[in-house]
Amino acid sequence: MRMLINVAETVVADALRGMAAAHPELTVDVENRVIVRRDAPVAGKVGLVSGGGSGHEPLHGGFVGPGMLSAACPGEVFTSPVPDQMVRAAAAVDSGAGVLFVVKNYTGDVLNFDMAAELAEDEGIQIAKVLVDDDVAVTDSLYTAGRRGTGATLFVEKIAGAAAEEGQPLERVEALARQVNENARSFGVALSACTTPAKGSPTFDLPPGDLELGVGIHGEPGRERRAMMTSGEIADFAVHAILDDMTPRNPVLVLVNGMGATPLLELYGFNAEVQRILVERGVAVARTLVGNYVTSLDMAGASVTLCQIDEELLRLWDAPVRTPGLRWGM
Amino acid sequence: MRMLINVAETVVADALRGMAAAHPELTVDVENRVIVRRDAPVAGKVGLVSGGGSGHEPLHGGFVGPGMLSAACPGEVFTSPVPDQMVRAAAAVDSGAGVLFVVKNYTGDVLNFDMAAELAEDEGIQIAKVLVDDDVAVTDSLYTAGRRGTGATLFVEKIAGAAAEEGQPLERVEALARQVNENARSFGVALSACTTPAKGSPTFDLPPGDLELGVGIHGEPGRERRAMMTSGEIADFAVHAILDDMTPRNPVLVLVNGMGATPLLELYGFNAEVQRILVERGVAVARTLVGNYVTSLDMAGASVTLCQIDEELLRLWDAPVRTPGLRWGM
Amino acid sequence: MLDADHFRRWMTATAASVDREAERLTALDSPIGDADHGSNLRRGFRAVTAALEKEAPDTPGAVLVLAGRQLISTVGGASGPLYGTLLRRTGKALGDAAEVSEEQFTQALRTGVDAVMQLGGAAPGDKTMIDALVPAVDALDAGLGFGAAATAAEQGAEATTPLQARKGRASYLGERSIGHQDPGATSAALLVAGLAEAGAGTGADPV
Amino acid sequence: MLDADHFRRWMTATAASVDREAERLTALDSPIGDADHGSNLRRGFRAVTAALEKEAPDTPGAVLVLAGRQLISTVGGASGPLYGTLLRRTGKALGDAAEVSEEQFTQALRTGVDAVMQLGGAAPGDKTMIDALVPAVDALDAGLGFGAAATAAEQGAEATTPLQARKGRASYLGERSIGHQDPGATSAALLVAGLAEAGAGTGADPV
Ligand SMILES: Nc1ncnc2c1ncn2[C@@H]1O[C@H](COP(=O)(O)OP(=O)(O)O)[C@@H](O)[C@H]1O
Ligand SMILES: Nc1ncnc2c1ncn2[C@@H]1O[C@H](COP(=O)(O)OP(=O)(O)O)[C@@H](O)[C@H]1O
Ligand SMILES: [Mg+2]
Ligand SMILES: [Mg+2]
Ligand SMILES: [Mg+2]
Ligand SMILES: [Mg+2]
Repeated sequence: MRMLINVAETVVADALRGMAAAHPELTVDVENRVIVRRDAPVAGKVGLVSGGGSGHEPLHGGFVGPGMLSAACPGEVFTSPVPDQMVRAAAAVDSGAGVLFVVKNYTGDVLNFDMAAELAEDEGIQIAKVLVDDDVAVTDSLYTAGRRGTGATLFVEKIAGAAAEEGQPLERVEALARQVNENARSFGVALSACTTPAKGSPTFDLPPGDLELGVGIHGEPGRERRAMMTSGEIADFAVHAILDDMTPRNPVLVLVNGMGATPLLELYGFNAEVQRILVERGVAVARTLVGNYVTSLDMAGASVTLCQIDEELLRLWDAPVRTPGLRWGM
Repeated sequence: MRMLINVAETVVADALRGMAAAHPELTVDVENRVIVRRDAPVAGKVGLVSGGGSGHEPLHGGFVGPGMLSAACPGEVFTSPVPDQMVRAAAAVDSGAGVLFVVKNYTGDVLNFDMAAELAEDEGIQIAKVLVDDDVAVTDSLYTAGRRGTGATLFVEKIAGAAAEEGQPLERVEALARQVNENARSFGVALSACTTPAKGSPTFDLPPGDLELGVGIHGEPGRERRAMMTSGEIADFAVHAILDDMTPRNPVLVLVNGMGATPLLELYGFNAEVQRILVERGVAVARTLVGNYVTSLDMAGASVTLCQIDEELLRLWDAPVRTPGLRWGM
Repeated sequence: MLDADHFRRWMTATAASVDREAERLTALDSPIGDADHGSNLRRGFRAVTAALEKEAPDTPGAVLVLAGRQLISTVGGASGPLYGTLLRRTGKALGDAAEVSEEQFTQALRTGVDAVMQLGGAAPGDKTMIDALVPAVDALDAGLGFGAAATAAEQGAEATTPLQARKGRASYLGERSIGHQDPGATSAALLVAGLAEAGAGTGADPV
Repeated sequence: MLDADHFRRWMTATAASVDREAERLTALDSPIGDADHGSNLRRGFRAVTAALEKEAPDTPGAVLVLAGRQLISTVGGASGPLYGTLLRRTGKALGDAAEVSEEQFTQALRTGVDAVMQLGGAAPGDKTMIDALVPAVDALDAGLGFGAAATAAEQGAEATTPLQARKGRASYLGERSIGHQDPGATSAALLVAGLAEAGAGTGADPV
C-alpha cells in the first residue's frame, strides 16, 4: 500500500477538508459532502449539479465555479453519491430557474440521481437530467448497462456551464448538454491497475509488459488485454475506435486525458500521436486539452475524447471559467 | 515497463510536438528544444528563462506565458539542458532589458547555465541569475552540492514573472526572485520510486510498506527510509522539517505538490493535515496551491513548500498569469 | 408470527455477516467491478443497525422501511438504491401490522424483489443480486422455510459464475465477466442467510 | 609522437566502450543519482564521433576541442560541461601542433583535469570522476604509459565505493552514498582505457 492517506474510511472527508482550505471561493460542506460555488444561488441562473464516485479528481468537485458546475456531490471512492447529497446540492443552487443534473451513465449514478430528482421535484425544484455515455469501448446494447460516461463529462460540464452562466433557460442548457454528449466519444487504455483505499491492492493484475484496451475509470479491466504497444500504436487503436463510431464533419475538441499516474511528459507525447492520426484522417482540431482531468486514482494510462462542435459550442467552450481544475478568462 | 512512449530516445521530442499541437499560444522549437511565448520579445520587458531536465512537467515548459516565464529549455529526462538551448532562449526573449536565468541548484544546471550566461553576454545580452535551493532535506554544507531546487521554483517563476510583466527592471526582478527563494523551504516524500524511460525500471527499490523521507525530484532515494506512515504523520514530519529551518513571521504561500502518481484526492487529504499543523504552529496561510506542479515522472509521493511573503509578493502572486500549467486572471 | 424484533434481528445478523465478509465481497467486485461492494454494504448496514437502535421502530414494516431508507442514504453505488428499494418496498407491503405471518412476509418480499427488477431492469440470468433473491423467494413461496431459502440464495449466487453479465459494471467486460461470481448475488445470499439466522433466534443481539 | 588520428581513435574507442557500458553506467547512477549517466554519455560520444567524421580536424588540439564542444552541446547534466571542459581545455593546451609527444599530452591533460576541478569544485576523495582522472594523469606523469594509466583510473573508480560523496547528486544522500561506485569515475576510467586502446592501435575504426 503506497497511499498518502490516514485510513480508508476518512479519505473522502479528509480530501474535502483539504479542498476547503485550498479553495475559499467554494463552500465545502464536509459533513454532508456537497461542494458549492460560494455565490450560489445566482439569481436567474440555471443550476448545474453533477457528482459521482470519488477518485476521478479534479472531476467533479474541481469543476465547481463560475462558468462550470454550480455544485458537485462526491461519493465514496468509485461509489456513486447518495440522493440526499444531490437534493441538498440542488436546493443550494436553485434560484428558481431549475437545475440540470449531469449524470455519468453507470447504474449507481443513474439510480441515485433518479431518486434525487424525484425528491427534489417534491421540494418544488425543477429538475432536468442529461446522461453522459461516451465510451465506445462498451457495446451499447441490451446486453450491457450501456456506454460509460468518461471524458465527455468535462466537455458537457464546461459547455452547459457556460450556457447557464450566460443565463440561458433550463431547456436550452439541457439541449446543449445533450448535443455535446451526442457528439462526443472516448476510448481509454490502462498501463496499470489502480489501488482503491478500501481494497489496498491493485484492482486487477496487469503484468508490466501488458496493457488493457478499452478500460473505464473505475479500475475495472478493459475489453481486451494485449502485449505492450508504443504510444503511436495505442493512439492508432484509440482514435480509430472512436472514428469507427463517429465521422466528424465539423472541427473537434480533443481531450488527451491522463488516468492519474502517467506523467504529463508522456501525455504530451501521446497527444502528438493523436494529432498525427487526426491529420491523417482529415479531422480538423479546434482546441486541445492535455492533462489529468478525469482520473482513476493512481492508474497509469490515458484516454482520448473527441467532441464534434459547431460555432456556438466553441464559443461556449472558450467562455471564461473559474474552477480549481479548469480555469481561463478570469 | 508501463510507459506511454514510443522509444526512450524520442520522449522529449515527442512531448514537444504534442505541446506544440496543444498550445498554439507558445512557439515550440522541437529541434532546438526551446519553448517561447509567442509574442516574445516583449518591448521593454525583462526576459525570464528557466529550464532543467524533463520529467518534472508542468515545470518548466508549462509555465511559459504572460505573467511567468518568457522561455524554457527542456533537457533530456532528469538531465540539465545544454548551454546552446539557453543562449537561444535568451536571444529569443531579450528586448534589450536583459534576461534573468532561474536555475535550480543542481551541479548540472548550474554549470550549463553558467556557460550559457558567458556565451549570451558575449552576444551582448545582459544576464542575471538566481539560484533556487529550497530543499531542507539536504544539509547545506561544504560536504554536499548544497540544497536542491524543488517546489520553490514555481513561486520564484510566478512572482518574478509577474514583476517582469509589470515592466520592472532586471535588478528588481532578480532581487524579488532572490527574496522568494530565501523565504521558501521545501520537503519531499516518496511512496514509490519513478521509472525513467532510459532505465525502464524503478530508479530504486522501495517495498510497498516503506517510504523515503527527504527525496528530491529526480528519482533519487531520500535521506532516510521508514515504515509507512499516515498522511498526518508524514505532514508532521515534512512541515516540522521546514519550520525547524525557518520561522515565518509573515503569512505563507503553501504548495502541496504531487510527485506525479499520487491522486489529487490524496493530495487534498494531505493538504488538510498540512493546514492543521500550520494552525497548530500559528503560521498564517495567505494562499494554497494543491496539485502536480513539480513532478518526478510517475513517482508517488508529495512535497510541501512554504514561502513567507509580504504584501508586494502577494500582489505579484495574485497577478494574472496565462500558462498551460498555471493560469488565472486572464 | 414474526414481530418487529425478528426483523431487527434479521438486520443485525446481516450487518454482522456483511462486516465479516466485507473483504470477500470487495474482492469479488475487483475482477468484474470496482472493488467497493464490501465497503459499501458494511457502511450501509452499520448505519441500519445504528438507526434501528436509535429510532426503535415497533412494526415489521417500519423496521424494513427505516432500514431501506438508511441504505439509500448511506450506500450509494448500484447496490444502495437496489437493496434500499428491496427493504423499503418489502416493508411498505407489510403495512403497519405489529406481527406478520411467514406467508405475508413472503408475498411482501416478492413485491420488494419485483421492485428491484423494475428499478434496475435486471431479469434472472443477468448475473446480479436477482439471481440469489428470486430463488430465495421461490423457496419461501414453496413453503420450504428460511433455511431452504438461504440455501437457494447461496446456490443462486454460485450459479452466477458461468454467466455473462448483462447488467451493472460487470456487463462492460462482455465475455470476460464469465467465470466470476457476482458480488451482489453473494451479498444477497448473506441477506437471506440473515433471515434464517434471525428465524433461528441466533442473530447477534443489537450492539 | 601522437597525431590527430591517434586522438580520433581515442574518441572512437571511448564512444564504443560508452555505448557498450551505457546500461551499467546508468545502473550505477541509479542508487546514488538519477539514472541518466549512461544515456547522457552515449548521446554525447555519438555526437563526438559524428562531428569528427564530418569536420575531420587535422591537429590533436582541434580534435579534442571539437569533441569537448560537442559534449558541452549535447550531453547536459553535470557530466556534459565537466567532460566537455576536460577535452576542450586539454585540446587548447595542445595548441595547433600536428603531432604531440606523450609528455606534452600528459601536461595538457593535467591542465584539463585541473580545469574540471576548478569548474566543479571537486577534490580527490569527493567521489567523482576526479578520483579516476587524477590517478591516470599521475601514472602518465610517472612515465608509466597509457596502459598503466588505464589501470590507475580503473582502480581509482573502484576506490570510490567506500567514499561518502561530497559533490554532485550523490552528496544529497549523505552516508547512504557509501557503498556504491561513482558512475562518473567509472566512465572516466572508460575514457582513459580508450586512450590505451588508441595507443595500441586497437580502437575501432570510425563508423
Ligand atoms: N441493474 C441491476 N439490477 C440488479 N442488480 C444490479 C444491477 N446492477 C448492479 N447490480 C448488483 O449490484 C452489485 C454491485 O454493487 P456495488 O459494487 O455496491 O455497486 P457499483 O457497481 O455501483 O460499484 C452487482 O454485483 C450486482 O449484483
Ligand atoms: N562537482 C563535480 N565535480 C566533478 N565531477 C562531478 C561533479 N558533480 C558530479 N560529478 C560527476 O558527474 C557524475 C554524474 O554525471 P551525470 O549523471 O551525467 O550528471 P547528473 O548528476 O547531472 O545527472 C557523477 O558520478 C560524478 O562523477
Ligand atoms: Mg462502485
Ligand atoms: Mg541527470
Ligand atoms: Mg462496485
Ligand atoms: Mg545522473
